[in-house]
Amino acid sequence: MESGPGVIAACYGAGALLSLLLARWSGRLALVVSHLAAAAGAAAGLALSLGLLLGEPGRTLIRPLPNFFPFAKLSLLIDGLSAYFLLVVSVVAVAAAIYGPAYLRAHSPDAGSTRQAAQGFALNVFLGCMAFLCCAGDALTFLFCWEGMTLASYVLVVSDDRDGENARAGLLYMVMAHGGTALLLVAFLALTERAGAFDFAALRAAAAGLDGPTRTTLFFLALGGFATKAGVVPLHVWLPRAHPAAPSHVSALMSGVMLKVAIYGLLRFTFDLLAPVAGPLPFSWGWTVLFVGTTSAVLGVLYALQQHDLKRLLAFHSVENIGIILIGVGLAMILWRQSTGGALATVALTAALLHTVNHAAFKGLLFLGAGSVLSRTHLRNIEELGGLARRMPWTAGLFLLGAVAISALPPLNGFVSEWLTFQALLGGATRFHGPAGLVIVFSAAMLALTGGLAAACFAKAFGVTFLGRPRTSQAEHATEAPPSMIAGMLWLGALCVALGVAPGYAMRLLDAPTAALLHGPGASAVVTARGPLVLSTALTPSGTNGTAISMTMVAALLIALSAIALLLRRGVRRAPQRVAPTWTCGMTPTARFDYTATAFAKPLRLVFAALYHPRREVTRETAGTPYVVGRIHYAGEIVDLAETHIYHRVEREISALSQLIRARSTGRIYGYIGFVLAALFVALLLLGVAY
Amino acid sequence: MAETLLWVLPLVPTVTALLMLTTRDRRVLSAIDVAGSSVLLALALILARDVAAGGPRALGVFRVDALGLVFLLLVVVLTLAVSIYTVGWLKQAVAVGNMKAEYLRSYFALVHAFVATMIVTVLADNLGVLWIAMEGTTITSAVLIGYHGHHHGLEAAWKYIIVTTIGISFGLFGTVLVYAAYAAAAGVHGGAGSLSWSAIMQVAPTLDPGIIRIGFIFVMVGYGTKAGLAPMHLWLPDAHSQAPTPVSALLSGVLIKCALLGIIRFQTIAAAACGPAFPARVLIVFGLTSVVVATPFILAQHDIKRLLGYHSVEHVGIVALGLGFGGPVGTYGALLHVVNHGITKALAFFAAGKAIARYGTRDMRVIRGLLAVAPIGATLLMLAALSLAGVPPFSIFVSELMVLRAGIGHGHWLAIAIFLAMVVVIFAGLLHHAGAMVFGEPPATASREPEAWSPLIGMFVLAAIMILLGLTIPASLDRLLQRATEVVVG
Amino acid sequence: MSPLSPDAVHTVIDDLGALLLFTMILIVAAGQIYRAIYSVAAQSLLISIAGAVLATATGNPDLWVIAGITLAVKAILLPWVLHRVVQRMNVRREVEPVIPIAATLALAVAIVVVSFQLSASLGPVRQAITGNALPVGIALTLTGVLVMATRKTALTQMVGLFASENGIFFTAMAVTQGMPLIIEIGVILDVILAALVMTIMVLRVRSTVDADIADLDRLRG
Amino acid sequence: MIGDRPLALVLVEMILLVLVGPLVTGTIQKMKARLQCRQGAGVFQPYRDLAKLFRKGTVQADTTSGFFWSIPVLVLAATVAAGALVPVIRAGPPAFPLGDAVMLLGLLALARFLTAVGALDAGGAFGGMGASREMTIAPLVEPVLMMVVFSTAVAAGTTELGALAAHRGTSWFLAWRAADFLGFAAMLVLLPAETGRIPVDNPDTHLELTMLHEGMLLEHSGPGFGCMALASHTRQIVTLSLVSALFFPIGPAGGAAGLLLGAGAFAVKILVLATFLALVESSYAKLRLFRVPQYLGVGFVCALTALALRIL
Repeated sequence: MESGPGVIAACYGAGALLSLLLARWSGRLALVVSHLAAAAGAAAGLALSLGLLLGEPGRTLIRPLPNFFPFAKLSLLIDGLSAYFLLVVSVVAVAAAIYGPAYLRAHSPDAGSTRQAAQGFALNVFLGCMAFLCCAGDALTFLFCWEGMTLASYVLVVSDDRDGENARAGLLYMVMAHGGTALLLVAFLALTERAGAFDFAALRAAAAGLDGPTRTTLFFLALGGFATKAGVVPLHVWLPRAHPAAPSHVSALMSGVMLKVAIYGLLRFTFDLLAPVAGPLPFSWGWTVLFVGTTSAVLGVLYALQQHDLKRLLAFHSVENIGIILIGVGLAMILWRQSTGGALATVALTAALLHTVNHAAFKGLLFLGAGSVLSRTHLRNIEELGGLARRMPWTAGLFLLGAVAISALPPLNGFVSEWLTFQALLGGATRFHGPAGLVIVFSAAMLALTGGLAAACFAKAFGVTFLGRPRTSQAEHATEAPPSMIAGMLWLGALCVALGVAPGYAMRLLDAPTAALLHGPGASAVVTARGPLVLSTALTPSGTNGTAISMTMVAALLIALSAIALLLRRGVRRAPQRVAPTWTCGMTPTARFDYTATAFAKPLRLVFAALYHPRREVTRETAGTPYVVGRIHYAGEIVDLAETHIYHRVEREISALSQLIRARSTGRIYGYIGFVLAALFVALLLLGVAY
Repeated sequence: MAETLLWVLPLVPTVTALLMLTTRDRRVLSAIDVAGSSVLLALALILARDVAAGGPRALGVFRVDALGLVFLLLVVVLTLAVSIYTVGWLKQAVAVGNMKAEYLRSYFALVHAFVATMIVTVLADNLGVLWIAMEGTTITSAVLIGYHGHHHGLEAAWKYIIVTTIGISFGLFGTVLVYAAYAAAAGVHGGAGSLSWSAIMQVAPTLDPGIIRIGFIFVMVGYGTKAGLAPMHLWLPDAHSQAPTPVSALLSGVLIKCALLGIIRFQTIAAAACGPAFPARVLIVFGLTSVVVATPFILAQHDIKRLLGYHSVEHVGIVALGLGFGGPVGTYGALLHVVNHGITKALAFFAAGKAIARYGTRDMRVIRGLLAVAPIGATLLMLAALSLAGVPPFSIFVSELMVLRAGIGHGHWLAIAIFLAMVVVIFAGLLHHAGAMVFGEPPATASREPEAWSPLIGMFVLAAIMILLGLTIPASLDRLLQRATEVVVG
Repeated sequence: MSPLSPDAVHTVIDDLGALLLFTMILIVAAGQIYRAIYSVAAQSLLISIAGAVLATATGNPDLWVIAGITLAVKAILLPWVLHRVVQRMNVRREVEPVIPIAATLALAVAIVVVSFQLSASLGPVRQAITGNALPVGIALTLTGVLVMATRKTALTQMVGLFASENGIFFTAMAVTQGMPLIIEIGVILDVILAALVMTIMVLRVRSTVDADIADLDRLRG
Repeated sequence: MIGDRPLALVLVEMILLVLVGPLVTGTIQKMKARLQCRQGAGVFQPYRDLAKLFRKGTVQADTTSGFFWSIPVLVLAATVAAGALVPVIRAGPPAFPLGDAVMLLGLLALARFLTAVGALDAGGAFGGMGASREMTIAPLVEPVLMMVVFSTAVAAGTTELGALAAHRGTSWFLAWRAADFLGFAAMLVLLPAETGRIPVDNPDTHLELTMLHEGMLLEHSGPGFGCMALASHTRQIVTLSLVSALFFPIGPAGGAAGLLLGAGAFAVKILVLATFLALVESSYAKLRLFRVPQYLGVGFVCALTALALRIL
């Protein structure tokens, strides 16, 4: 375990270098080798994190790093929280590394070796940066990995460029990320300059001396920075553009893992570094996080619902799920009291952390599934797909599994974490009377709305993509993805099932991070107090009453009932089975009878019209007389409020202002001289005399 | 040994320049060019070792301390990189007809004369000599800017020479005032005193603060004009865009840094005489103005070399901010930024020059899909752009981080807020331009010939330094910068 | 040791300063380029006189040298070159102001006022400085640049530049009683060189595109 | 915390619900018929229909995938499993925890999700339309349901239905407060939506203008359709049981007498709610689809007010 970080670094480093070296001979070889190295690195990460999480409690691995910069001591510090997020990173990384080579070959067979080398290189750097970001023991390592992660993912986003669209997506991504980093820089440097050192222990000590307003200012700076990366509404606009643009296994990593790294940063910065030594966290922190989390959850899923680009739809769902995680985090912040330990805060944090890994698993799975479809059909618009379940049964089945999981339906993992979130919300509602309690309950209602909308969205996404008839020839001639891609998906699918059916066993992994952050009882002491088969929470202040469920028992019940229902389904007697065309009121059914995604989502589009500002344009081509219609063109779009009202406006204003200023410059030399003279004159007047 | 080197160093490029007047053969000229630059680098490294071992050396009006050494090393390293780059660049330029074969020797001679004046600037201990050398750089580089001979070049050269001459005449005025204060404090009359910086520094705390204040403002505006600080920067994008690419690299990479060295010398005097707060405030005001003023012009720019020129304005502003935030951290960061920006900006100009040659235009709306026609050059351009924008693991991030640290450490919150906002906007603009150039479909007019080796070598060297300095600060460089910082902040 | 008492030197320098300001006003007000050239020549002459006076007063031989060089170069050589160029180029003799000459004069007055105000704020140091040399020097320097900033033709700009340099020279002589000789000589050489390069450029542009180099404005934004 | 309801009792209750489910549908149909002055079919007609369906053969659409066959199985299993989570004849938490109200809603949502997916499989416009509308209504119902559940759960500190029922106790009719009335009102508004009845849905027709739930079942036939129908019946009675567990439960009483009392009380409660549904169905017209959000908004406001009263 001591050598764990070294092994991880060696694997990713070797992968990156070999990718560059081998590409001179063969791009394919470089691709395979780099992905193998990434898989090895991920496996090492898995081993290290599991070792730490399951080993003796409270163990922290501290490794000094070489002194790259004379002004800062660099180190790695792997405690429970780090190990947990390292686990999240590694879990998806394993799947992505297995899935990647076959995907890239199938998706872009004409890729040159330069591109393949860049992709292999960037993937390893990306994974390495994420892994070591979680293990960073000082602010500088943290920031370096943070930016390295951004840069590597940017390279991956633009690596697959066809029409310049990806470059634009990448640009938006980088700019937003840079803005976020600027905020983080200020937040971290304010601490480092106070501490005179970069390591987290010193920062913690420095933060202890902060006064309230400064502390809160720093928190909001950090929240802004991390929220940008996490894609929280209204800072999310880059996310649905950048994530789909990357190769699908990278999308899985970006959506499934990279956003979580931002959550890690937020937890680390808030609970570990910035939290006041005594007393609760300031009032404004948790409520803000709860509010932005709820907003993100609802708006994320609402926008997802109207997307017809499969990967974009999934990306918007990441906004939603980050919102759900932030609800848990916000609740933990609200409920945490150092004195009482706060079993309820533990429930909330457990919910957030569990949802982190859950979302990583099912969102990874869904992106990989979307990637399989993409690599076989080269289509991302679900209106052009259809009927793939018969042609790609494995992909379809696994996608359905992911869809059920992400819709927070039992008995899969998404439900477990949402259940915990609900319980934490309920507990919060019982503690806070007055408007605060109402806000919490409202948040719970919104969470329920989110779950329902997610189910609607995935009924649409799965149904239109995989069911019915194929609408294009690409969809019609699709074939099942190769085994290595299926294997990558299977790994994540199995995780979804395992975490759903037996979540109690995973609670031990959450012990270390929750105990480390909240200085209270660990997750398993609270949530699985009644044994690993039962999840329970003690919600009343006295701790007597509580809610308990058993995912395992429900799953067993479902299986038993399914067996019985299967008997019923077969019928009382062996009656004949007949195959006939679908009933379409007597007409011959074609693909045009299939309900489209646009039509499917239309009722909700109208219900939530205030948030969508839907626009539609219908043009008729008539044959001479208005009564004979030849063709009808329909175009509809919805508007992302944040995008149009904030970003486009700001962008327009800034570039208009720049054009104006630029147009003002005459290029006349006397103007140049005048400015020099004026500068001297003003400087003399202001600085020379006034002093 | 080291003292001799102080004389030899400026002499080497002078001799090379004279030597070049004897031949017209492009190959021979290039060989002399590279050889001369290599000798220069070797000698500078020897000097650096000596100084590291034995402290500052002085001889007559020349003196080298750690501060000067930082700038000296930057000059010689970039000179060598430019020489290597020029080999292939020139071949292409002559083939296209951008450079006339018969005038090549005067071009080379002027470049080396230019380098010689810059080396004198860096090594000068005497503030008068500093001024003379600074004006010398103006004259030599003005001729180089107008070298192409078309009226755009002449216009740029005219603006350059007029505006910077005004600027440094203000610098001279400031120098005169400082000398007056020195003469008054030291009790010397007339020309009996010397303008030696080290001598002035010895009595600096006793100098009259009032007159030093006015003197420093004159110097700040004067040498600031030469350094490209806003609002005196207007000549800079004109000049940097019209000069031949290697000269642009030298102008942006080193020349404006030499002017900064002048400012730093006077800053130390002013800080000793009036307390550090006064020069700090002046520097922050001008630094912030530069960063803000450069922003709209970077966003709404179509000419790639003007873009890089405006970018130099921004970065000079950052250096000024670092010096203004002050303290060991800020000064260290500013000096590191001088090095980092020099290296990176030269790389950016090199890569841009290759792109311009390929597309036959500086208009970024035409330069499209560079990645498809010249993958290595495009990658280097993108790396340079990212580095200029302040992304790790490239060097500029580290120095900007130091500047930020100093600003935050000293509580300049407003300045930090404005600075960061502008940096993000500039980042957006720069990446927008770079992305548009690198990605997409190249036009049919783009030249698809294979990439020449010598410019690539020059660029690789710089890129390697850029990335290395982004990942670590070597102990030797750190020691040098530490000492240089001590020279400035004591 | 000196034939002149310090008070007398002060008086002489102050008077010369007033005359210098007068020539400066002439330069600003000059409607024709020849007048501006003659004014700057006169100004240089006054400065070399000031050098001579100071040399007598302090007994510093360097100042004699400087006064001589100034006389030769700035009062005779450069005006002559400018004169020749104007003749050869056969350009319009009017200076082309950017803003009305009256406005320029008003600005010049403002500069003078501020210069005096600025040096008045210095307090004790003024004791060490010869009379009103410092405010006059500042005013001359700034007004010279003001002329450059408000004229459209290259030659008037060069005139403004020389006037500005004159201000610096005057300050250097009067305030410090002479900079080290070697520096002064270097400065003058630089000025000559710069003037040479500028003249070549002006002629070159005039011969190729038949335009005034200072009137080019294709590079902008 | 050891519960009061042994696992065997929970299973018996679940089976009871499945068995009684069709009867409730039959009763409602009969009552509707009488209200409309018709004779109507007997109350056991749903059993006869089911028996017929399970004996018939199937006609399967040629475009369907392998999922289609298993959809009825999973839907039925999920719905019946939800039945195991409501207390029927005795209050109190189960001896071994299974699930709570959130889990119950989750299982019902799972069944609905799978039904919608199955409806899209055949590739016909009817299934798609039904699925689309069903998935439009459901997300709007769920938050209100959750708020209703919360309005009682906040007082008890748990979402476990048995425990909630026990917390309300036997003397619930004395302890009802304003919040309970409003919560119950919200629940009554939701009931037609959740059971697929007028004014939200019309269970009796397959006309495309009205159909939600029935449209989704169009391509199912034979035993598969039987499973779906049985699931619908079960879902209805589970929803009614949820209402009774939340608002008028019967307290924990030991012994056979207690069980009998509980069973009797259960029968009465379901009958009352069924009568309510029948009355509503007979006296209201089906709403336009885009009026439904407004209709549900009434429930939302009631639930929110109930919560506010509870918390403030």
